Amino acid sequence: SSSTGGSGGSGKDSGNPAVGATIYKFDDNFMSYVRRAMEDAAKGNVKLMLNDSQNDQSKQIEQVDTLIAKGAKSLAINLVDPKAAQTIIDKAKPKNIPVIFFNKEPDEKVLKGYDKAYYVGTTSSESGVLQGEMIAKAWEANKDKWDKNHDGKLQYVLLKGEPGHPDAEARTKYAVDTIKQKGIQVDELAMDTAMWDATKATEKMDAWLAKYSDKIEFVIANNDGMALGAIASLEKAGYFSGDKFMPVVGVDAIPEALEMIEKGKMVGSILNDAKNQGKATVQLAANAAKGKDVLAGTEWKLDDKKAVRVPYVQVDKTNIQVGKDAYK
Amino acid sequence: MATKKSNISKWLFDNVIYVFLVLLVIGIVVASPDFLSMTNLINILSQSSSRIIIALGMAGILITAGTDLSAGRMVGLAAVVSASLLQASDYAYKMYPHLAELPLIVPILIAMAVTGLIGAVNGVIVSKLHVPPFIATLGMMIGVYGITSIYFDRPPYGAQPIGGLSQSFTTFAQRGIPVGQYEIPYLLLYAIIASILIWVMWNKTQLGKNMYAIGGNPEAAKVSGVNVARNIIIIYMIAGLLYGFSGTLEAGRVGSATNNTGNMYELDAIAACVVGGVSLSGGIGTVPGVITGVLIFQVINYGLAFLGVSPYIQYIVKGLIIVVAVAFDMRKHAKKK
Amino acid sequence: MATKKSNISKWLFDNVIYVFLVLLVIGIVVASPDFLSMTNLINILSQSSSRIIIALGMAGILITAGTDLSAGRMVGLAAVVSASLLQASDYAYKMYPHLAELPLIVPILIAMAVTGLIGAVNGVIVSKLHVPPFIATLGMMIGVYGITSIYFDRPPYGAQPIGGLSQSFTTFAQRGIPVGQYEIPYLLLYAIIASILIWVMWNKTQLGKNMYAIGGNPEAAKVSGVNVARNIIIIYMIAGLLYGFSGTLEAGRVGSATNNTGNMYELDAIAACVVGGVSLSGGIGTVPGVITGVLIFQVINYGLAFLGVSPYIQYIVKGLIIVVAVAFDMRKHAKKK
Amino acid sequence: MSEAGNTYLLEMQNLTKRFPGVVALNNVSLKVKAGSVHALMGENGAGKSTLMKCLFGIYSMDEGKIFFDGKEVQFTSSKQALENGVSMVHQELNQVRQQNVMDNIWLGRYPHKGIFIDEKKMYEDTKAIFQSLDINIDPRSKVSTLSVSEMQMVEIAKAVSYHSKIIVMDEPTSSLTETEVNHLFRIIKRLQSENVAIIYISHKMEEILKISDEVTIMRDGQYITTKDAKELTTNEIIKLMVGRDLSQRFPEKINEPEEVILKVKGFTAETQPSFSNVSFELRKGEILGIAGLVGSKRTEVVEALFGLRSLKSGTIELRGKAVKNDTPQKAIKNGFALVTEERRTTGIYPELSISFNSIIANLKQYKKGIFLSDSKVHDDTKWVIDSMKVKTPSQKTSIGSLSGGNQQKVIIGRWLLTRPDILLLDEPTRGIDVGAKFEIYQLINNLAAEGKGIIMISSEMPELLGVTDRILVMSNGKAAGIVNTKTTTQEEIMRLAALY
Ligand SMILES: Nc1ncnc2c1ncn2[C@@H]1O[C@H](COP(=O)(O)OP(=O)(O)OP(=O)(O)O)[C@@H](O)[C@H]1O
Ligand SMILES: Nc1ncnc2c1ncn2[C@@H]1O[C@H](COP(=O)(O)OP(=O)(O)OP(=O)(O)O)[C@@H](O)[C@H]1O
Ligand SMILES: [Mg+2]
Ligand SMILES: [Mg+2]
Repeated sequence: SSSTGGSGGSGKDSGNPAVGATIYKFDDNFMSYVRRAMEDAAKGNVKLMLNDSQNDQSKQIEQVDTLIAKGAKSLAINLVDPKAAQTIIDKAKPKNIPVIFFNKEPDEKVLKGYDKAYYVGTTSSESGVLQGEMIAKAWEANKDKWDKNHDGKLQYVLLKGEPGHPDAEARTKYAVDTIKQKGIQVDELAMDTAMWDATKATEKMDAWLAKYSDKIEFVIANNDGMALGAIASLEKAGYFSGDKFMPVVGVDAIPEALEMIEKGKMVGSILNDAKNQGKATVQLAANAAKGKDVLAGTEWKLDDKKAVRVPYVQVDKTNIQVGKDAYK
Repeated sequence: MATKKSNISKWLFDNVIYVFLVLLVIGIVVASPDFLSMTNLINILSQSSSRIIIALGMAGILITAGTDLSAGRMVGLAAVVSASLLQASDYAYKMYPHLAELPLIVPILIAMAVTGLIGAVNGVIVSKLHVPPFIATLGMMIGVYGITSIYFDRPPYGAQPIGGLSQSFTTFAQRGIPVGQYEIPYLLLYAIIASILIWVMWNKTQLGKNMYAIGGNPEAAKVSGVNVARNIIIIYMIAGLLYGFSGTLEAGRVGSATNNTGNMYELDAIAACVVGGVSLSGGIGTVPGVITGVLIFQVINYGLAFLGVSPYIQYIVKGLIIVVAVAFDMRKHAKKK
Repeated sequence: MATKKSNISKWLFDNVIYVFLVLLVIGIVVASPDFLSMTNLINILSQSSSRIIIALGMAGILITAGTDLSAGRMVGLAAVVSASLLQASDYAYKMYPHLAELPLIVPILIAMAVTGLIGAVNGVIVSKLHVPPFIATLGMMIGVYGITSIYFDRPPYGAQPIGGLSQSFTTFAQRGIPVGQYEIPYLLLYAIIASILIWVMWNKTQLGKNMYAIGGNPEAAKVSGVNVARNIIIIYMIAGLLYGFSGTLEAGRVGSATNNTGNMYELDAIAACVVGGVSLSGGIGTVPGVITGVLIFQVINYGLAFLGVSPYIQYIVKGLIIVVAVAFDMRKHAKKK
Repeated sequence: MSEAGNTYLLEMQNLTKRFPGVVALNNVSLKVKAGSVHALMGENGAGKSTLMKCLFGIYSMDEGKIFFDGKEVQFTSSKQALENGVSMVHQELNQVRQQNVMDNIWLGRYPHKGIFIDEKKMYEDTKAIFQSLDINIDPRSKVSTLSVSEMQMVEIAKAVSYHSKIIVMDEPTSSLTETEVNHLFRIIKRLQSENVAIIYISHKMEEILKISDEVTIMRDGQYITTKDAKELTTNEIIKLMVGRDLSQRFPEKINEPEEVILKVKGFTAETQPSFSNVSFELRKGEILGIAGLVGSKRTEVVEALFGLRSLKSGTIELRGKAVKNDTPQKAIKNGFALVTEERRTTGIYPELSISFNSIIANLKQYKKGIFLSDSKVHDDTKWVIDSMKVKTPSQKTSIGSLSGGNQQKVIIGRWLLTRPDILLLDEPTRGIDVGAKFEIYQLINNLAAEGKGIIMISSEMPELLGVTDRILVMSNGKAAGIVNTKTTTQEEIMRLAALY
């Protein structure tokens, strides 16, 4: 891939300025698209030095040291741990290097504390809120079929990502809160972490199905990977054939999930706009590296939190094409 | 009388680990009587199946006083390779858009050949370059992850789970033989077949005896004319083949694969082996022990989730049970002579 | 003449690992001459510092023929505990909103006391209950993660990274002593002090000799009048203290902590020890060796990133280098015959 | 002897083998005739085992040639050696303890039936071999449950079972009792009649002249001479080995037993079958021997005395005061020291230095505050090396690379450093050469003369008779009697040993 600054390249000697970037986890399925969009946007514009932080914040801090030592003119940082933003700014500020955080939002106060720091991405809670809205909408529309025990309450099980991971925490909290806000009563039958992992999700689902069988009315997953794992378990238990059905939702709208949505095995997912997030990040970082105004020559606007917002999109059967276009 | 009693207690002592498994199940049933169902039994057995296959490969290596940290990553590689070659022909996001649907056996054999080869390389590094197994397989673990990631994270779709597996593949891993209202999962059959083959290998063939000898006293094996290097290479290779097969099962079972499939399975496998009585210093281990070790872990995992224990508490309880299980088992060695 | 030459080659043979580190640096410099800078040196050393402290704790345990899988999770617990007690008084999302800003040393000691205690428990499980170290510390690793998560995921803010650390804390871990235009990081000083203390302990005290004896031949140690259990408990406890200190450094260095801090550090630490010549079967290991092992890993990590090698390729190269480093080191044993 | 007497089955010519810091073999030659027993003699560290390991493909020689059965050979693995008609009984027992006896015997050459191992044939063949050699061990018993001597008999049976043209026996009798030694000699005679050549290494002088046809003597890695056994006497051999006269085998006794310092009463082990109701007394300045057949639980008694085994009942009285030796720490504190029988498993730290191995039981003596004094450590190590005459390149050398006998000397030195009042020695001269033995006897004597109490287990009758003051004879876990060395006879001891 084109991720390197070239062997021996320090970024000082060639025409394009060097932008140092860290991705919180290279093989995260969403981030891999952001990465591609970044690589595309960087072509002929800046020299992009990409690093894989392997889901380890201290590794990322070290990579920032390396990038600064290599002469990065600006930094594009996808934090592992949003609270570590201050430490990164502390490293960049003395050298007067601008920092564009993306995808994981730092505290507003931290961002405001350095005039050359910006954020590109969504609001962390938004995916949860949108997922909650989607669940509520689907529930209201299919209540007669899906409320199996006809008690008017939604009995759900929830597959959580890695505990303590900001996305896992936000999605879990806001999805359920939003459903409740919409006036729907809920019962949580079970909630357990499957660590973002499809296999673990299958196995948790096996146990829950054995325990609750027909009492489960909804499966909420923090990401599509776990949703797919749950679907594998549901299929094994005879769901999705005949009239046995279970609504499942995820987040990320990965291709496999789109396929499931089309086949009617999944209610929907939440698409994070990877292309625009990646593009905006590089555009801001490139401008910063060149010493220009960060928004110069772009379509983006900053909100009052020094952030460029790239919204999430709900994807279900009705607008599946939106999801598919994201993978064109 | 006295001797009869002491015979029973001796038997209990020697088989503490089986007793522990039974006690564990009883404990969960007491906490939640509806745990006692055919569905749960089938679930636990089928979840244990691919782990048993991995653990048997690992156990062979442990018995030679080796270790294999690359097991989980090999499972992942095999899962990714087999899944990529077994996507349904009508699936929109195929890794190889123009690949026809292959007969099931071909991708499985390819995946196994790849991991078998990697296993053999592990064996060569250990036996010919004299690199300690921990380091040899640590290097391999890191390297294989890189290879899997490169294979996985490619155009056209990048780092996306490889899904849309063909019907034949998912049937192979998810279905079973109908018996009354239940299905005996194929997975369980594969595990049983693998266990029998491995049992025969360990107990009835020269390779097996050599394996115990190499782990028990490598010097003795050498001066008795055993070709230590060759045996070690074969044993690591067999482990690789088993991981590879298990990797294809993982892909089929879950219906998709990523470069993170199998992550850390080696730790589970080693732990299950040790709980099942395999000695990390080599020379000791049995097939039933390994199977029991895996079952104990799976009963804990499944049981805690079934009981609805909160996730954080699950960790604490699981940690505790593991230590207690082995502490009991160790009492037979502990007594001062 | 001949003997002089053979003396040099013997020296090279015995010190292959130091030679390897030098060759590695030379290799990177050849690929990218601007690697040779004071900044890079300081970066690498300060990045190695907290890892050296962990590795020294681990090495002591390895020398007793033990192992410690719970090291990384203990680092995480110490990071979370110390961070929660050291949030700046004006920070909005404090875990303890009414807690006054404590003097730096108090939270550090509290964190170390906690991990020291856990280490001692590890030691008790290993030496008194005779649970193999692998299993004892695996159980502890899982359990400590549960405990850390429960502590971490609490009202008022739930599972949020613990940030907003006080100025004194971040200074303690992020700053250094100005020397000319550079800063010698405090981290490095802590690592140097820890190394000296551990060197003295290993080489100049009864505890150190006992440690080697227990690892070298536990049966003989018992006969030689070594109180095996007590010494093992102390050595696991010292390791716990070191992990705890290192955990506070991690929190301060990163500026925040989560329940995931320190995940898998044990594997890095064990690998660095083995590359640095510590024997996993016990009885062998030196402080300079351990430090060199950590430096080799850190030079590889830093160097590959500095060279701009693509991340997936980095894995492959890293795996390869580890194996090659140890394969060279092993030639000194292999040649004996 | 056979008419092939003038052609040699094995010729090793001018072998040289170097280890880091040591020239283990310097231009050594050895010629062995078919059907003969060729004794290889030399002090500890003379290079006997190394020479044999070069033959057997364990070490590769640096220089020299080997001719075997008319062809030049250089085996690169033991497998090759075995396949070409050379087998070996190793000095250090080399067995897979977790497996059973027949697995060990057939290791590396299991009988097959298709791809499977033919367990039945294995069992029957093992039985047949044992029968022909008159060995009474169940082929299915686990090696770890055998006594050391049984293990050694299994090793011998294994070496014989290869039907080799030459069998190397490196100290085969180190753990055997007299009956078993005679048994081995019968086996050797039979092999000889089948035209098999034996290379026989031993430090037991009586055996050498009894069994061997020719004797080759080595000293310090050098070849000294080869002679017809008939032309030699024990004293001549010793003289050639050590390079000087050694007129006596045992030093003159100079110790004077005084008042009783140790009373052991009613010692009974917790786990039976083991020793029961063993009582004895030890005087200050006395050397008390313990005799008995293998398996008579002599070892277990001293281990219990040292806190390594649990007692069901029994008391220890030290200078009139009751003491409890629950753990070795307490035993050491009470002034006991134990040189164990199995050097490899409970004695040495193989990877660690001689210095470490010397001082490990005595660390408290080197403490200066919380630190250990390097100079004291150095001095004491030097004392061990000098006074025990340990042959080593340096203090830092790892003990594992020393010859077996030298390792043993370091271990004895280790315990002498603790200045014990009561010294327990379990087969202290096993594998030690005559010269060094004399030195150790002298040492024991001197220690006794200084007022220490010494208990010495030995399976060598002459040694017991030559060194001790009284002898406790054990039989089947019980004390069969205590005899006065001056007045007793070998026959009386044998009778007592077979009492129960
Ligand atoms: N693997 C080794 N590494 C280094 N030195 C060795 C090694 N093996 C043997 N030596 C050295 O070679 C010399 C000869 O040892 P060897 O074991 O052959 O003696 P030996 O005659 O068999 O003595 P013993 O009667 O005590 O068994 C000794 O000085 C020993 O320290
Ligand atoms: N059944 C057994 N299982 C395990 N170890 C055994 C067994 N029998 C004997 N041993 C070991 O062998 C050693 C010698 O055993 P024992 O005390 O019976 O003989 P002994 O009379 O001391 O003979 P010797 O002094 O010649 O060895 C002991 O260290 C003991 O631990
Ligand atoms: Mg309902
Ligand atoms: Mg020898």
